[in-house]
Amino acid sequence: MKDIVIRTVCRVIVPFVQVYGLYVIFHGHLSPGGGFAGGAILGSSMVLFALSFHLEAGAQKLGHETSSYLESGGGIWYILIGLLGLALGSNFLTNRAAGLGFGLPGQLFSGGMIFLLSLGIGVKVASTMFTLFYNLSEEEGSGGDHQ
Amino acid sequence: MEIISRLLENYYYFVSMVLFIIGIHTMLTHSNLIKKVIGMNIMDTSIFLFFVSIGYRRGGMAPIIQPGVEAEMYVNPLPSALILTGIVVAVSVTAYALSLIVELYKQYGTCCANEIAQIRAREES
Amino acid sequence: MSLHLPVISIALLLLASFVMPLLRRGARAAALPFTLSVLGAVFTVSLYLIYLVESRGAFSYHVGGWPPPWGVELYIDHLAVYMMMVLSSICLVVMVYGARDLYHEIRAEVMSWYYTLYLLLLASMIGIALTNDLFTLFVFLEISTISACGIISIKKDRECIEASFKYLILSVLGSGCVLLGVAMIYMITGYLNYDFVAQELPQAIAEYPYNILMALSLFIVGFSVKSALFPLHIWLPDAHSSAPSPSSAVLSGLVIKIYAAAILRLLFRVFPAELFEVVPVLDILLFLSVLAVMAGSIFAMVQEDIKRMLAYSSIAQIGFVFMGIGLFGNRALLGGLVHIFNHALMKSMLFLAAGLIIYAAGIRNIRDLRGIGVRMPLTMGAFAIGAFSMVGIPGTNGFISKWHLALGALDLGRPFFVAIILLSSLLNGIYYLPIVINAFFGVKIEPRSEHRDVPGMMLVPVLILAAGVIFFGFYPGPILALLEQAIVL
Amino acid sequence: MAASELWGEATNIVLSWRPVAVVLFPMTAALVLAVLGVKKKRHIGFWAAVAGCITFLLVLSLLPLLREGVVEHRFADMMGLGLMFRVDLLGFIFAFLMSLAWMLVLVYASHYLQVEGFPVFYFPFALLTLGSCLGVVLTGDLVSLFLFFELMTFSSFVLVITRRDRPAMAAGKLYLYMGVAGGLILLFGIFAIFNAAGTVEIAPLMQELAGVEKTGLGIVFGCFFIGFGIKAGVVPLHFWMPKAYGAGPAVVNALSSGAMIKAGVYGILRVLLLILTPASLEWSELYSFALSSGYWVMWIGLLTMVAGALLALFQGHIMRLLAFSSISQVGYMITGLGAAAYLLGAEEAMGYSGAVLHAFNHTLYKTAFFLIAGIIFYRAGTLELGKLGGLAKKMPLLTAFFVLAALGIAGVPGLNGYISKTLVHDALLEAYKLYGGWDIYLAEKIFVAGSALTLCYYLKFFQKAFLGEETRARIRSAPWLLYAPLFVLGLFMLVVGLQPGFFVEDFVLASTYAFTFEPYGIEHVARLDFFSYQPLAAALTVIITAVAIYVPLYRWKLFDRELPAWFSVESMLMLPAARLFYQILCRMGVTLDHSVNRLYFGVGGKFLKFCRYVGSFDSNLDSFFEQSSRKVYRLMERSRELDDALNEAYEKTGSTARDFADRSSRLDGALNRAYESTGRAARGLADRTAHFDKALDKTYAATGRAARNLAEKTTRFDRALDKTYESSSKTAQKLAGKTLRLERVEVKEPAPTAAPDGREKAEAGDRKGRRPAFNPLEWNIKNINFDQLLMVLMLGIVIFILFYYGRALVDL
Repeated sequence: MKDIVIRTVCRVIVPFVQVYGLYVIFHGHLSPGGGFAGGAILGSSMVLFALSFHLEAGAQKLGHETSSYLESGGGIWYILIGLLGLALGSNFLTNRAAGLGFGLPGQLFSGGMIFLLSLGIGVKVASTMFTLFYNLSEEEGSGGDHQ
Repeated sequence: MEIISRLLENYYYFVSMVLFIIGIHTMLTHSNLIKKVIGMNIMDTSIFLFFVSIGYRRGGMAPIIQPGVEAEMYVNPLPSALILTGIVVAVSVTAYALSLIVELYKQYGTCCANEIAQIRAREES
Repeated sequence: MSLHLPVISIALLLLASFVMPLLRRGARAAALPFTLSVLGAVFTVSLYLIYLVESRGAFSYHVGGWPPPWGVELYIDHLAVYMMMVLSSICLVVMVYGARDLYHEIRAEVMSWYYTLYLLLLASMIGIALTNDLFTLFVFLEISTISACGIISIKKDRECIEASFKYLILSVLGSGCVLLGVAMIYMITGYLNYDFVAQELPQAIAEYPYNILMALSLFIVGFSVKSALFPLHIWLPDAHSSAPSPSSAVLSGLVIKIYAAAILRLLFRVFPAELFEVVPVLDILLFLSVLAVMAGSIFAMVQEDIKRMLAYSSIAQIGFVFMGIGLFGNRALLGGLVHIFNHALMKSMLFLAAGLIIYAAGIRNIRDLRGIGVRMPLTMGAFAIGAFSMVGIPGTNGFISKWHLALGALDLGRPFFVAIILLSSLLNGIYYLPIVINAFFGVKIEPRSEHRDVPGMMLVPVLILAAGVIFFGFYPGPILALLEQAIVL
Repeated sequence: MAASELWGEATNIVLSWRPVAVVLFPMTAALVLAVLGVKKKRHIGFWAAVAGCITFLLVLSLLPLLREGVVEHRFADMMGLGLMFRVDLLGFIFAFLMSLAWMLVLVYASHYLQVEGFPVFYFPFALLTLGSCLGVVLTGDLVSLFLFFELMTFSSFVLVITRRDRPAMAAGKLYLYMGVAGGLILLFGIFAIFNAAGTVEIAPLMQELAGVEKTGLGIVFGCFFIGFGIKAGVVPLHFWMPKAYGAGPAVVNALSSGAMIKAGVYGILRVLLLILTPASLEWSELYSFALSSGYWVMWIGLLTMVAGALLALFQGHIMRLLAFSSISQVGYMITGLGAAAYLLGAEEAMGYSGAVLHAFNHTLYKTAFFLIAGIIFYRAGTLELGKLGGLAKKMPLLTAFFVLAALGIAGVPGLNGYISKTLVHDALLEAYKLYGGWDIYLAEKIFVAGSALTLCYYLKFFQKAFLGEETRARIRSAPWLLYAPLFVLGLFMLVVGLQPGFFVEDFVLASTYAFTFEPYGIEHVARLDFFSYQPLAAALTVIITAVAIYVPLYRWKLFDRELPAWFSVESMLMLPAARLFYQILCRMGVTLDHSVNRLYFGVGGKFLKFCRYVGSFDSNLDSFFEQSSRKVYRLMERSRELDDALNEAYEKTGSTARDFADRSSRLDGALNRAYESTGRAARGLADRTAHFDKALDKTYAATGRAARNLAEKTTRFDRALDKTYESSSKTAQKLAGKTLRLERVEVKEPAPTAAPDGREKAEAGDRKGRRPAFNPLEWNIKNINFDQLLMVLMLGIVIFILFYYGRALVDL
């Protein structure tokens, strides 16, 4: 799209959208939202960027390889954190019972690992959305997406 | 009369069932594959709607712990949380189905199930 | 630590499946050994879990440390470890085969994705077997659906794409039904955990009879479309015949059966037993299974493509599993459940053998198989064993499951089903035996294409499975002992 | 008991590996030969013969163990139920005759098979079949028996198709399907027994079966009888035998006829006389069941005997003649067994020992016959009786053996057949003595007639092949080893015929310890004198009857007539039944699919018709609107005309009025001056009139415009309606066209062959008139649209059923 208005507006909007997405991810345990919603916002900001400028420009910002790395990395991150509970001598994905620190309710670091989990999910969802978008738009659906 | 009043009371169930049927009907009758996927989404959405409406409490608050608020005041968070997962699943299924459709379109040059069937029948005979 | 093993194995599989796409060109050679070692580890874990459950009984595992009504619970009982053992063993053997076979069926770039999907499929199936929670069941159901479709459509020809699209649409419809059923159950009881739901349901019957029935019927239809019970089997022949051979083996051997096991759990652990005295759910399943057994055999009789024939035969065989469920006697259930394992062994072996034939000789048509037994004696020998097992010749494991099913039917005073079982055996004989006969004794026809050598890495899994068919035909004792405890639901 | 001091007690169980070794050795040998023998074709025959001899010796080695008691070996957890070997004297007798036949045939085959071009598969599979046959007779429970029985079916199938030509393959397929079907029917019986009795051990189970009602028992017994009867060749189930024998070489047929059909007889014997016979001889409901089943079995045996003999009489091919002869001989054994069960408690030992001894004898001479036929084929190259002749001169030794065997089978005193036939005959006489009645009397006469017919067809054989003109076929010499087995067999025949006491008492009667026979009946048989007046007279009667039948048949050359093709059980009963079975199965699927298709197309057709209706309705409406609008238009036109006319008229009136006014104003001007006020008033009036006139004018114009507007609107509405209908009719037409096209596309596709996909609709073309085209490949509904419909249908049905029953749930 070569419309100058759209480009300018997007250039302004995208950072705010991304910050909002990160906010939603980080505040998943404090307010409505969380990893998936925030990740979706984050991912759609990138999609918006790619749409308004150029597909290649978008790919330059976040390469396919990087994107799929992030995608796998998000999943691995999640499971590793889950295993952390085991390592601490409790059950899989255990949070409070494993003795992780909890802050005051309402503060950012008040949910133990939930914050980290949301981050992993957010990264995964965002990169998945981005990958999907590219797969479909470049007509190279590898069909290998998953939650 | 009683039925109607009950229906009105539980209109969200009713609506979600109607949506469900619309979704299935779309999946069923449309030959266009993309419309099938749309129908699938409508169907899924109806179920999500149903699920979420189960947990809704009239005048309830978002289930975030705040000091001084009774537990009854909150909306049941579980269905919403579950449905979030459901949405993720639905999204990925949709994406997957779309990528398959793209592939099919590349192979057959059409998105119409009937035409694909005809092309195949012609090829095989 | 050992109590964490079930969840560790799922986590391990998921972890491995996420690691796979990270492997770049240099490390790609490591993908196969890595996958195999993970599968081997899970198989070992499943054997250990059998020992554990045998020695200390069923136990449950609370993910996240939350007790049941709030948290996700895994329930590891005899049925679960049995299913886990079946799944992991067959997956391991099939993967050994697939390591070589896949390279000629799919492109090398997507191989790592194949591993991802394969591991994900196994993880989700184990999840279905272990979970004690309706919603987790749904999530794993969807993951398994997508990854099962994925290992079909990864081979990018039009049949595969079309078949997997069809499979996807139908099974999404099925899981939609399941989800709606879950929603209804949740609406009535307010719980998702099996045990709590089972506690609540008997009281709820009087209040919400129709909702429960609705949920029940949604479950039945949803699961039976996924496990290809007779009138809903339409997706199966396309999907299983066009997929790459290892995928076919796993799909036909395991995937359709895990749903049968899931609905078995739902029917007997969640829904109150008095429901079945009033509502003929089991009779419906029984009726459908009889239709499945007959129709599958009849349809298989007229196929020309060997994999398609095997796929139709799967429809008949899943009928046996459901017959076991529908008869609902101890012994019949035992027969149905042991058929899960037996059929997994023999059908995956048959699919692999068919894949081997396609690989080596490029033949798919049954008529062209004449004289192939002389060229590939071991493969066709294994195929012959599988065929005998399908017919139910004593000494093969197919006989064991038919024996128990038939006796179960007689226990309940329903000799009609014995007749059906035997009739289907005869029909199996009619379409399996000519293949074997023609392969070994038929007049040879000149091979059209170049004959490739059969690599040992592909032959060995087939032979292992064939040996398993014979071994468990003679010594079904351990499996039966395990299952006898499993059916005390 | 006569021989109780010779053999161990039935209760004394000896544990030994030896029966397992007996069964496993030939199988292992078969495996070794199969692996090693592919390369060294020459020696495979020799080693196979060696393996056969060793097996025979192994079987003989069971004898000392049997002197102590019953030999047993159990594998406890094999196959979930346990595998059990159990050898009693009866099993030993059958094992002995089988291994004997095998040994001789293998020795023979090692030299014979060069005429057949040494089929590699023969030797390993012959040994495998030997192992499974021995397994059948040496096992102690029904499941193991079934295991070996099925194994025997499969391995002997390979023997049947040794020649691998078209008739052999066809016969083999028939044999295999019959075998599998029989096996499954047998399995049903085993299921039923296990369900009722809780065990599958071969032991008297009648007491455990007491709860089963009589029809149930009848079904169980029927299952066993059919299952074993197929192998044994009992008459309505015999038809695979002539085909298989006609297509196989002599060495295979000798095995099948000499030994394998005995496995079937053995099974019937065990089931009839052991499992389904009460352990004690008290009169009871069960007792009467055994009696009545024995009665029917006896009649089936007689039918088999006579039908086999009659059919053998009209065969022109040696192998087929011998096949029918085997069927006929099985009839003797079955008759004997039936009589034994029928005479339960009294003289059953007579029938029993007759049957067992006859099985043994039949092995001796039928093996000999097939080996003789093999030598004939070896030397003369043909087996058609019409092409043979005068062999007696060329091969005197062979002729001598043939005469020996023929006399044996015909029951001439002094040879073995006489003994067993006398026993069976006596059993029938005893039955007549005990029960009386015309049917038993008739049975005895039929028995005599059957024996006479046996003699007849061997006379025919002899005359055609050995006497008469010499054959033109080339005669080549045969190695002496081909004759060696015949010596052994002839020796056995003579010994049994001349020293019946040894075999009858020490083996056959001794083997009754496994059964619930009364001692005095056994004593009675033991004391029987075979060379007294009565049996000799009976034998003479048989011979005289035979001559009486043979001479006229020979005179009128009736032997050369072949029986018409339709005159056989196969074409009259079995083929239609099989076809019916297949048709029912396939038709079921076709009907289902067709009905679905018809639904699909029916809905389409209905929809098409509906669209047509809508279209015609639409066009009617169209024309109606068109006409009405035209009328309205005309009406409007008219009104406009009227309006115009009126306008004109008013205009005219107006102008006249103005004229008048002018004039009057002029007059007024003139008058004005005179009458100013009058004039002004007059002008005012005139003005008013003009006003009024204009107003009128305006009104009329407005009315006209409004009318025109209305008309225009109507036209527009009309046109819009028109368009709507047109578009709707176009859509309808398109829909109809689509449906049609769909239909046409499907119809256009050629129906037959090739892949199944997207094809189901092709049948739409056939759906009228003719019966549905029988192409089962088309039975796969493949429309992606259609699948979900099925799913929803299913959901609906399930919901409906559940809700229907759910009403009861509310009351719960």
